[in-house]
Amino acid sequence: MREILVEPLARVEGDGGITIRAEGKKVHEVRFDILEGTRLVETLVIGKTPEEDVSITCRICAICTLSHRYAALRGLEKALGIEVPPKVQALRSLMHLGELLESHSLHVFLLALPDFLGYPNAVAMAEKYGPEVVQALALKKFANHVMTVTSGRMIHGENPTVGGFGKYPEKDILLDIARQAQAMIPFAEKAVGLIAGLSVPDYFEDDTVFMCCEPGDDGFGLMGDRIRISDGKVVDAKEYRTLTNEKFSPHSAAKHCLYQGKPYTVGAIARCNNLGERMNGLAGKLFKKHWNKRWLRNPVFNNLAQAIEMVWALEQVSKTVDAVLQYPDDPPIVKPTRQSGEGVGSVEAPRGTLYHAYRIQDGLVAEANLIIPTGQSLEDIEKYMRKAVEILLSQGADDSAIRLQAEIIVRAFDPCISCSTHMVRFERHDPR
Amino acid sequence: MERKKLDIGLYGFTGCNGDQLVIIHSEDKLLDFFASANIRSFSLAKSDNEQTPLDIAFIEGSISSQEQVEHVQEIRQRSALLVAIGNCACYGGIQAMELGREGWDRRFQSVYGENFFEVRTPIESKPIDAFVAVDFRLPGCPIDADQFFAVYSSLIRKTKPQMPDYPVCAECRWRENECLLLKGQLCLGPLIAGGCKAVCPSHNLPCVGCFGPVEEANVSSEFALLKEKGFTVEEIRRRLRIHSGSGVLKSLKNLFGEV
Amino acid sequence: MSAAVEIQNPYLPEPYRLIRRYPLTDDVHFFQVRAVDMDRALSLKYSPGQFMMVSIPGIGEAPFSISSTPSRPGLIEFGIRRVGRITDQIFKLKENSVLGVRGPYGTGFPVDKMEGKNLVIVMGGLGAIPLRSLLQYALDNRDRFAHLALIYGARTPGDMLFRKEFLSLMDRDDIQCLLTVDKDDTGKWPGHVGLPTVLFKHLTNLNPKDTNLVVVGPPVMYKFIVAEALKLNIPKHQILMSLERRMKCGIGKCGHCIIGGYIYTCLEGPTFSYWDVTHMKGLI
Amino acid sequence: MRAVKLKKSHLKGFLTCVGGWGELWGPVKRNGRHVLESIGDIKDIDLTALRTTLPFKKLLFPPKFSMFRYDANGFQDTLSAIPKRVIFGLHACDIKALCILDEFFAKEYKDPYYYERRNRTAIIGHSCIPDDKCFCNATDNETVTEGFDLFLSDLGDFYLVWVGSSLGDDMVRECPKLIDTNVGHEDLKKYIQFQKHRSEQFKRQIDLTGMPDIVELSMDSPVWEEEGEKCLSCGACTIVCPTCPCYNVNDENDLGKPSGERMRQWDSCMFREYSLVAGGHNFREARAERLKLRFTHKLQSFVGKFGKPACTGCGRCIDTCPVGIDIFTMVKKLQGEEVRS
Ligand SMILES: Cc1cc2nc3c(=O)[nH]c(=O)nc-3n(C[C@H](O)[C@H](O)[C@H](O)COP(=O)(O)OP(=O)(O)OC[C@H]3O[C@@H](n4cnc5c(N)ncnc54)[C@H](O)[C@@H]3O)c2cc1C
Ligand code: SF4
Ligand code: SF4
Ligand code: SF4
Repeated sequence: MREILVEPLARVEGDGGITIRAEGKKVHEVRFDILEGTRLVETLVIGKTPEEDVSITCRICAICTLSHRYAALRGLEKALGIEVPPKVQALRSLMHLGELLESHSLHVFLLALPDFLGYPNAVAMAEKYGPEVVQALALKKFANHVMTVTSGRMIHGENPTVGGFGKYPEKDILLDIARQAQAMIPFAEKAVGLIAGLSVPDYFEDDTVFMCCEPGDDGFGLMGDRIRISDGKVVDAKEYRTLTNEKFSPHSAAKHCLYQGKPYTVGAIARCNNLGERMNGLAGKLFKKHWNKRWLRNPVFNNLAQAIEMVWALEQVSKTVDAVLQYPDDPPIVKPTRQSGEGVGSVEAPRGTLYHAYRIQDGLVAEANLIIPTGQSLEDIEKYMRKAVEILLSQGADDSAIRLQAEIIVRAFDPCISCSTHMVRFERHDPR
Repeated sequence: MERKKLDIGLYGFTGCNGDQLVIIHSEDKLLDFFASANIRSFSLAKSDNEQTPLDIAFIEGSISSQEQVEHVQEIRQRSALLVAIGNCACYGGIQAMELGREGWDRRFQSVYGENFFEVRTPIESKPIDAFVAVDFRLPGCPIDADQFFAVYSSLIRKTKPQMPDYPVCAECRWRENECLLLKGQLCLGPLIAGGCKAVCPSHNLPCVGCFGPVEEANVSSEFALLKEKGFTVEEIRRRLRIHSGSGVLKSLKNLFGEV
Repeated sequence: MSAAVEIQNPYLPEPYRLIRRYPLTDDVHFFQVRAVDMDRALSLKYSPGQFMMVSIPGIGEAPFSISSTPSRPGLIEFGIRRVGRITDQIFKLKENSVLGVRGPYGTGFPVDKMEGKNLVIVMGGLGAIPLRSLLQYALDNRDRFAHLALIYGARTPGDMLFRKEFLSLMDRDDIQCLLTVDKDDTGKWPGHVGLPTVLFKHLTNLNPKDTNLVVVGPPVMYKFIVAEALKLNIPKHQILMSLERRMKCGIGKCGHCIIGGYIYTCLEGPTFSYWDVTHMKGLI
Repeated sequence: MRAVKLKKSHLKGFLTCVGGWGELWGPVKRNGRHVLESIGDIKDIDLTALRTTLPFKKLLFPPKFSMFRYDANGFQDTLSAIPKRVIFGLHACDIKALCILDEFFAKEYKDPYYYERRNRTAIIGHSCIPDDKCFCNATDNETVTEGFDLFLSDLGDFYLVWVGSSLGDDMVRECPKLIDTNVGHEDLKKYIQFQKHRSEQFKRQIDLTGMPDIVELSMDSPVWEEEGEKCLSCGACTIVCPTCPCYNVNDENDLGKPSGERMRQWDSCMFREYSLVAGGHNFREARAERLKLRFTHKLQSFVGKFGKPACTGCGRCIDTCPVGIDIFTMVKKLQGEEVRS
């Protein structure tokens, strides 16, 4: 037996990779490697105050910093017996919408689209799709602005804190945000059309399970204390361990998750498949127009799901601004009612369900368990990739075609930015 | 002033990618940025990256595996100037808050058990300068966009950038905030390098120290002051360690003997 | 632009052209500039000991002593040592390029009061740069000064600024030219070897009341030279020196050059008498 | 000086009227602090304000501003488009500080950035009752007679308005219906009573006479070292001080272009690089040396130069320094008193 090592075409930077091992037409192994260095965040927060915990855990990821912050706040506040007033809830929803828009616009326009349209990056894409890129950047900028206004700065803003906010944005700024959001909707709608027009390969389609937070109010939403599963079950988030069943995988610094022994998918596509029917307004119309049964079997529709969610989020912004402004007085930060307790915070990060589970003892974190979305989709990522590679190999596809298809699948899951660009490591074992 | 465009690379190691994202999020500057130099490598923003000799390498993230050690050494070898951006690269970031203490192995095991990785050999996370020489540091978690572009502009003109010699408090006063220290809160402002425009105190929240120590931090005075306000040494030290990583080890050693 | 600006803006640099540059030593180069505006170039008045602010757009501004003499109008000369951000960039300038200069600033040496008296010029290291201005001024107006002496100490012959220019003075009989090096590494050094203080014994006997001694050099030098001058009984207010401080404006606003609580070196200095110095803490 | 009267109930109308001259600025309360802000709605003005966190100097030389632009063709002045402003609510100490700055920025080379703004700024002062941090009685700043256009003294249901300039006179003339030019003996009596009452409210007793000599003789005092150990070098004291004008200059380039702006930014003698020169020599390496500079400047050298200290007794540094190294405690310490800071 001879081993042929096919070096990756592009330099591998950063922290993710794809490894494919094959012998003839037989696939030995298909791996999505998470090579991100280990940070042991769960051990670092032990012995810290809740405020310190929030400041640490949000730094797990710069894209979903606010989802981490939000999940942590919810988990910690449950543990500490804190009920935040409605103004705080509304402002938190607004910051969360900002993050969804920021993350989705980055992923859809700057990372995924260049792939489909055949460009190495968005700047190169700008030559032909100038106005689209400009508007996409404007949308992303707006989203960053929402995050800055609500959280204090673009990334790792400390303003959302345990029990409330340090400072509330001024009315004029919020009204301006609502106005800008309205103005962005036509572009977002156009983007849905553009993405819906791209052909989605179907050869690797397969069944799976979808999971997301149940908003609990018959609406579409990004947060809830229960988890809705596509098999019809609705489970309390406190039972998250029975849903996720984290296990170690030697090629991944992120743990893999299985639901009832099977892979599952989280993220925009899971939310749309589970709750899409509940969308109303323009987003609801677009969902009804574009959704079809293939969404249940093909992760690449996640790109379209994200585009529709952007329309939903933009429509949601002005309602949320109204909800914030409904309360003229800025509530002071709510103090804990107890110093020990347990709590699980679950929110929808842009790329899926995020859990922060805590036990607080005498005011300090005694135990923490954080389950990130990418880890939950990992088994599905590998499942779909494997199927695609098997079929492509049997069709005699060449390395670069396989590499591109694998990348498209991985990237569709929007796993995490540094993992989602150009990172295929391809090894082929061929008989001599 | 026409000059040859420099060859530049941006690299991310262990961290949240926030510093590279700060650049990507600077929509207004992005096109000028790409036009100002030959961006040979920027994994977060583009895929046609090249492994070429560089005038300046910007490194984000801390080093947390043997493979990363080799990679950063390789980058150093082909870069005339190496600039650490962000607290992870400068001081190790949050993952280096326990630096200098025992127990990394134990903590590793408590997360991953007896398992080992096939593709990486993890080590305790450390800042870049633990492995290669660093020519310039731009701290922040994440970095401040204005500061990055100012530093970047200087560097591509081949001059040493100017960094604030004052702590967060100065910026806090410029912004006319109420001093949280005087209100009895554990604010690290006096010890932390300016550059963030005092965002946290401007939101009525104490500075948690995410820009790392200011060069001349008067650590003993701040400890004395906070003790007077009722905080324990352990609380203050813990807070300071969260973001300042390797940056405060020496001061803490001077103050308390051990770290 | 709306409303007319009423006040002249003293912070705006004027365009000057770099006429000539060459190395004096490895890290000190000579720069000869002239105001682009010819009228300005010819009308520029200054006195020895004054300085100007040189601007490199995009980097900043720094003060440099004028090394040329007002008795030869039109051209301004600097001797600049490469030490940091701005000086790095100045060293990259090619002849004929345009740079920003403003000034002259500061109080020069009180040449009017010095005329008619003996003049002893003592330089060390970079001190030669401002004192060359005074020296040339005295040489150009030789009849207005009584005895004229130059003492210059450098580490090695190679470190001596304006070496050729000064060596040629050794042949003249209207100036007592005492050049010394700490160490002669060439073996061909025609001057003295040793610290400048030892040269004082060679000085022609002078009536101290009618003598001005001017010293500019590295901080360590002042103490020793002043001691020698005092030994000669030169009155404190006739011992003159020039001091260096950080400067950002050159016109008494930015504050960095403040000494003794309210003296702006850039306005009241950089030249001071030893009398001033003994009255202000922290001057040398 | 001319004096007129203004009924309190007419204040709003009067400010609206003078607002026509320029953008109105005044003290408002933000997050528990008083700050000077551009006033949209006159009722936001908070006249209980004693000391705003930053003094008015932020309007006359902002913490950071562009001095001029440069590009491949040279340097271009940007001195223009400075708005006309009316600052309302400055107290006696502020106006004294203004006089000090006026003198400073005119000295030798007139600073165009200050004076362009100054010339377009009208000052309407307002009387105050000192709190426990004020000591302007010791700096001879209890009353002001110059430096303002109008000065309003609160005498119960009306203001006695001193007219300090021809601009002030114009302002008063512009709203004749609101102004009562009839100032009688009773009014003056009230004014004197008010002044007396005000004088009695000072709680800090401090005597600055002889400070120049005390400072001179205290150069080797251990006080400097002791305080230097505590100082955080945060610069807060100089930032809030109405008479501290020091600044730094920095060029800010347009990204990847030969153009940019020369920026002026507040500096502080408490910062490390203040006296640092090329090659690494720092004339004030030790914090004690920096403190010495600050306090000799305020209490000694300035007096020698201008006959008065460069401190107006506003109490801002007392209110600000986290470790209590303010002018009051330093004076007390130099005078040999035990003070708890
Ligand atoms: C009155 C006067 C006359 C001088 N004459 C000469 C001369 O003839 N030849 C010469 O080579 N040098 C002279 N210097 C010193 C010269 O100004 C510094 O070497 C120069 O400022 C260094 O600038 P840099 O940007 O290269 O160094 P950096 O260290 O990068 O300095 C940055 C900034 O700090 C300030 N700064 C640093 N060092 C000094 C300093 N020594 N003096 C004033 N400001 C400083 C400047 O504002 C400068 O822009 C003189 C200084 C003064 C005050
Ligand atoms: S709030 Fe914090 S940063 Fe601001 S002045 Fe006080 S100590 Fe300094
Ligand atoms: S105030 Fe402190 S914690 Fe907040 S951004 Fe600035 S340096 Fe970071
Ligand atoms: S020194 Fe202190 S009290 Fe005096 S004017 Fe300045 S801030 Fe006010």
